[in-house]
Amino acid sequence: MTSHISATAFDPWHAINDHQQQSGLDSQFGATATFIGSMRDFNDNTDVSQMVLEHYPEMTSRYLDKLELEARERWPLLDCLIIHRVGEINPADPIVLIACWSAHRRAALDACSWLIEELKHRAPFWKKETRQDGERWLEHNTDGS
Amino acid sequence: MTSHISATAFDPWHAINDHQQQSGLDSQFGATATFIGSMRDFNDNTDVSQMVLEHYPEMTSRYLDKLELEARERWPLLDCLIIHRVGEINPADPIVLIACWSAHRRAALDACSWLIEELKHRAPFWKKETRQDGERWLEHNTDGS
Amino acid sequence: MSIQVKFFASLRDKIGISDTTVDSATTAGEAWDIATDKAERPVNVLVAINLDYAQFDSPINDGDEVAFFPPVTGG
Amino acid sequence: MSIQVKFFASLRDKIGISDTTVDSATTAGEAWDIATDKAERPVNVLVAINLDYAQFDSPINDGDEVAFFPPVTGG
Repeated sequence: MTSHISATAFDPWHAINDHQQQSGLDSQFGATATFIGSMRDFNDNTDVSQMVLEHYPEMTSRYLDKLELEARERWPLLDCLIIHRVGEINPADPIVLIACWSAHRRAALDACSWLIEELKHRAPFWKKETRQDGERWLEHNTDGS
Repeated sequence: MTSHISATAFDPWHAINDHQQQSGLDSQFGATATFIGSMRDFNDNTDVSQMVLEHYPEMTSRYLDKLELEARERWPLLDCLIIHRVGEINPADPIVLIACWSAHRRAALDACSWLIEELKHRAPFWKKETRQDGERWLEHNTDGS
Repeated sequence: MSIQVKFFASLRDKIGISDTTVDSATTAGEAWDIATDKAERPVNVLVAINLDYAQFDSPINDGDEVAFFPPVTGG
Repeated sequence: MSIQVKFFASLRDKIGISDTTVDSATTAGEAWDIATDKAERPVNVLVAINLDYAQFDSPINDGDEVAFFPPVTGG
């Protein structure tokens, strides 16, 4: 189980693969579910050229760990990885990565889906978009649809 | 949108990354959800040393395409990738890969979860396990839990 | 008239036939009976006609491909 | 007594303070009033005491860290 904050761009597939290699759980897990949230260059009908992701460092670390722990209590997970970007983010950059490993599929799928919803509602991160008409803090998260 | 059958081992993260690079959809999608099903060396309290995956080739291709099409009708997906192994499979080998890309998270997550369930119930694949006491066809799929 | 009949996985092993042709049959069930010499049908056997799921009483036509197989276990 | 008070994101920009210390306060709301000179509280502002979500009327103690921020928008 690992969660961390990344101040620089990361390759999600590389990160997942690395984590999986190091876990030594090969042939124990039958299911891996992942979610990657990445930056779009378009929001609310407006082009977005860059984004700054601010956070409350001590509290985010604490909340990512807390979310992992809660997920493990709810589902029989073998492993879990959460990475979240902060700082200056460019279009197409991954912002958040969640990966869950379990013996059978429902645990990994349900935990992954739950983790991204909880993270979006509870972890103290804030996005500021740079648009043609200036910078703008996002006021609330989308409902996912 | 692509689905294919693979008679040889594949690296799921590499396959997803390749597909994503070639899609040209960077910075359009904000969400990527994936599911990987892989072979465990243990089932029903017994060690499993190998597995053979048989299929009904014309019908599997047809059903994977059909599932993708149905998923696209139900959710606003930007892209979708399905890969399924057949033939001789070793512990830790990926068996199935599902990846869904969408603008917002719920479409990708829900489509991914739906696709693996539908595939498990409808696509004509059959697993035969090799155990210490011989070969054995699996009689039914697990319910996921 | 020529109907191609296929059996897969454990059902093929049990029936002992992978692929055969029957000359006349009006339903999938009739094709089963002719191809297997009226072997008992396992309760959970699935039927496909021309690559789509069907029933034992579904009609078949000249040139059709009828397949019988056990519950699927992929994924 | 020393309470550390932090403001984040759009709320920090609005209030114009990132980090300050107040000498006495018994609740998070009192810490807000002292730190901001009784600025109006935006309706949806969130409160954390020692890195856990709390309420404006939650009690605070010497050495606590109180943070105020807008709805979170990460992920």
